[in-house]
Amino acid sequence: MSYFNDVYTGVSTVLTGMWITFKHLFAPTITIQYPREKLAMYPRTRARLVNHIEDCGFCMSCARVCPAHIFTIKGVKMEPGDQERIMPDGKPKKMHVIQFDIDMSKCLYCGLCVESCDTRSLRWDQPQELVAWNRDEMFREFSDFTAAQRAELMAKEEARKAAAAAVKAAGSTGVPAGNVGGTVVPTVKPAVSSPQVIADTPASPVTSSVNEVKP
Amino acid sequence: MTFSTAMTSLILKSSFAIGVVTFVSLFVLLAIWLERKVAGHMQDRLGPMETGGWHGWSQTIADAIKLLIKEDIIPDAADKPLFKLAPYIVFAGTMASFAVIPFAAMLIGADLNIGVYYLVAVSSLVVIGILMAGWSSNNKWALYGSMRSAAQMVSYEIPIGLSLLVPIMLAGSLSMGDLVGLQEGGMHHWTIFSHLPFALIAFVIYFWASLAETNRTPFDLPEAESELVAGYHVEYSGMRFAMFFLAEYCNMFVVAAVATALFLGGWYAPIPFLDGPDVGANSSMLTQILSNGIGFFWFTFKATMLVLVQMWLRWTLPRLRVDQLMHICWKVFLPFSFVNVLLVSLWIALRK
Amino acid sequence: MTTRDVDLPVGLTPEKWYEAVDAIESVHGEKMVLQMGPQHPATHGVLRLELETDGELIVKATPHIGYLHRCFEKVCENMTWPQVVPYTDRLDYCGSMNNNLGYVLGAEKLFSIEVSERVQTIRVLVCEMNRIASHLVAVGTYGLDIGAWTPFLFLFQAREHILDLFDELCGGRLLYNYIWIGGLSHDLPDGWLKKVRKFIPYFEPRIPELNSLLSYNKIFVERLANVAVIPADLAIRYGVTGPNLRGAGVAWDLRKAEPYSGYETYEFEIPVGRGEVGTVGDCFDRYIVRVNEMVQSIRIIEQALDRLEKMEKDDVQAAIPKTFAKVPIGELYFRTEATKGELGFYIISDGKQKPNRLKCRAPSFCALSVIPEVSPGLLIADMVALIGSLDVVLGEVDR
Amino acid sequence: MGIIEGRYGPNVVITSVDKLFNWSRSRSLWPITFGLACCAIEMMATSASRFDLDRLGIFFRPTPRQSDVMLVSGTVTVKMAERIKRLYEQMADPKWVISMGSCANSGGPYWEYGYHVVKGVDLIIPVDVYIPGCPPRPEALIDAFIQLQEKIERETIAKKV
Repeated sequence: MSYFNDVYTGVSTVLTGMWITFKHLFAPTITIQYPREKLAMYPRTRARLVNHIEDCGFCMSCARVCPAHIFTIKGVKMEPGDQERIMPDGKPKKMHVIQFDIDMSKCLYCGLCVESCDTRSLRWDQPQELVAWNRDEMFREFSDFTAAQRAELMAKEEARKAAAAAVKAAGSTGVPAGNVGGTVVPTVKPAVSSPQVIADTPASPVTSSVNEVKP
Repeated sequence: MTFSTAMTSLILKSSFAIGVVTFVSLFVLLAIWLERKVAGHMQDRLGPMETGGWHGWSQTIADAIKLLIKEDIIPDAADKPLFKLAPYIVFAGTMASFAVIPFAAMLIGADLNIGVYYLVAVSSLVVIGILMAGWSSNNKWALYGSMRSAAQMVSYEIPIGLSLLVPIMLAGSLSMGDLVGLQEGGMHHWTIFSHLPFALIAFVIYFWASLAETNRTPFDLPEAESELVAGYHVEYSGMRFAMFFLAEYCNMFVVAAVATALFLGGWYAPIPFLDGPDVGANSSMLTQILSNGIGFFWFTFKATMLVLVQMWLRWTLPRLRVDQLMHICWKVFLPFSFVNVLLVSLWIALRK
Repeated sequence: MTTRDVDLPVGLTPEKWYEAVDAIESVHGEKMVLQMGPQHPATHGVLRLELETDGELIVKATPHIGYLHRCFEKVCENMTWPQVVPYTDRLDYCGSMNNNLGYVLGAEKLFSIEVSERVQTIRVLVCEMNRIASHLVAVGTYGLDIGAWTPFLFLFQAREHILDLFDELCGGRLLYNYIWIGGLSHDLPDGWLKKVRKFIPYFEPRIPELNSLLSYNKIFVERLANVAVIPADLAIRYGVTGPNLRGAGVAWDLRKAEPYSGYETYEFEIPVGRGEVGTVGDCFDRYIVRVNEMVQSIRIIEQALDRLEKMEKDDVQAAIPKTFAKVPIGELYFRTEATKGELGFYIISDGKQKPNRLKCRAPSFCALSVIPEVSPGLLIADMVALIGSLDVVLGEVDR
Repeated sequence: MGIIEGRYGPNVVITSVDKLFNWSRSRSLWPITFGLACCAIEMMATSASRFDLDRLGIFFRPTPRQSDVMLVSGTVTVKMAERIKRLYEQMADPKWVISMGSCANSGGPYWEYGYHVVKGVDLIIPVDVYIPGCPPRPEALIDAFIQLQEKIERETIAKKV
């Protein structure tokens, strides 16, 4: 008897399933025809990082919280004559951000940097087309300084540094302030075979006026 | 027979063959596109949309051209002659079945007096091709696929044969033309309805067993994607894979056509009113063409409907396991069809 | 021990016995070794199974792992305490919220942080939604393994709704980093709770539909019933937890047994395998437990919604420490019921900014280790059913 | 296309054949079912009803022999790298590679301390398109396919691309 019961349940459940799929055959489709129809993106969606550089105060908090160290930031102290700007958090801008690079190819889209940004200069952008043809395209540069301006500012900074060091050396025979950067960090590293010595994120905020975080 | 009549007959036959091949290729292109559309809409999505104009109609054409121009890989460790031969055997076995498919009263390649027998015999050829493909690929997954396929097809030949026996017994002929010709005159004359319930049971068993014959879900074990990667054609690429693909869809049409011819009234319309004009010995050419054209339409329409049901089942059901496949064949289909044949023969004897 | 050393059955001469053994061994002598994976549609990622087969029958199965070893534990030793959270997302990527919660609760215990009731309720809400999303993937891909395409696509529609809600909540569709030590990354957006409320009537009819389309389909039942039975004692011996253990008939759920984050105040049942169509602990029981758990999760979501709608809005980040300067020294183990089972974090702190050691006890790893025990005697098709029913996520196994 | 390659400049036959070939190749991109990690779940979501890759003629084939595109969706570990290379070599020409997500692009979150993670799949196999994201959204994946189609349409059989 169970044999006929099995045959019956077999046939009936197959027919039930067919009825369900048949109903769906005439149900409206839910497909979004992407290039022609686009979904609205939510404001919190993490699709791409964007830095509004004029609001960036070189606080380095993003670089400090980033687990993957994707930021390369360099800043130079503003000269008294430089343009004054009041930041969204009410304090005046003190630093020129001469380099602010984000390597989106390494980003893990956790959003810690955006949440930590006090001036809200670092934000999420919601583009839907993100395709890149090589790794360099995912490397985003935000600083609005040209290379020449950057070199000039760096030179000025170096000179000021040297003068300060000379004064210091004249005063007491101390060690010159180290960690003076000036090297340009290569954009993409073929880091696979050789293990690299990687500088840790600075535990304390800016110690010298020119600071650099290696990615 | 003079030389000229022989030549005319040869030309007629070969042009018919070319016509059939063209029709089959077109049908396969359409069927693959249709399958993707049907699957899409059953799953609340759209299926191909972007290729070609209306609803991606040229999707399969693009697929076919791409497969033609793709690199043809023959693995180093493969048994090369067999590997090259296998797709042709599968394809040829399938195409040979079309010789006896009665598309319309006069559109039948060869109305053999053993038409059904020929069909069953020729369609078994496919097994050999699949076995060759699986063995020569020198791939364990392919071997499993072909072994499953051989076991499955050989087993399912029996219920298929037995259920085909029912209309043959009722008609008393093995010729396809005769089998269809006896079903003239509306739906109630179709075998499936005229001899209830035997023919209906035979039809259901035939249809299910034919799914196994064509490796369709729920019997698609030889190419079970989640178990055997791609089964017997796992090592085939490009053109050779396309031939397997083509053969599968051709096979779908063949089994649907056989079901149409033997059970569903072949080229006759459901109501006699919709049939083409009667053709006598001295009818004009135009009447003949019209009559056969309408017959052809009804035949393909019914067969396509059955193909659609095959697709519907595929996108509804999960896949069986090997032992259950055998269980269904030997313990469900076989006893049912045996009893059916027995009852039909008793009934025929009593009716006399 | 060879076959020749056994005591002979009564009434058999040694010669006849040897003859029979030789006959059997000549047929079953050669075994075929089959490499299933790392690229195989049924291995749910990059698992490699070395199958020793006799025809379609599996004699021995050995799982090989490590194809997705992402050095989670070593990476965490180089991360500050809050930076670990995004990496926990990537353990079991189908149920990220639950992973976040497990680590965060452990860290909160270490730092002795108390979060407000509202934060706790939101955490429960999102975790249960994520549990549904994870089970939808498990159930859907299981249908795919068995050969049914359509249920997978139906279930993913429902999952898209949940992902959309998460996208609006925290900006991530799959990996969220939403639950932080001491709070949450964002407060609820306006009108979000109403959208969750709307999701419930949408989702509830999906489950009967799934049951009649797939769960109780005769072919599906036949494929799963009595296949790869994991009895309760075996499951406990191997440390199998979560739906796989409950499928074996053991009503063990950390949400009831060791409630955390206020789970003790919610009403829900623990679905267990009852051997509905076969033996207790077979593939079908493990499958149907997941389906029933989704129903229970809906119940929890409804209760959490009721509470959240009545609560006053507060600052979800109030309890987040401004700096993690004072780190207590010590070690602790904290376990939660993640989507796949008991997810435990063993944290050793030596008072530094970074964990000294962070060991993750992954439920999928234990589930995977049962495979060699239960697989002999299965067919290849059953093996696929077994892997799917265990619902292993390789990100968690290899870490 | 070894006979034609590099022998003829663009002419009327070559360009029209190019047009047909490129059309068919770009409209029928069959990726290999090959999920590695988190991105594979998004890949599945993209092929599901809401975004429906089948719309573009893309459907997944389980075997590398029959596929045209390799979607590297997830973290590539050292142990997996040789398998990926082998799978790529098993694919029939012409073939393309899409690198999906941060892990495949450059090692992503694991580039620094992940001692067992390959720092970018392009160190093993040539990559045509990169999609940043962790995991990328379905829209980004579909866009990558569209961009790849456009790239294929610029190819020609007359010279090596």
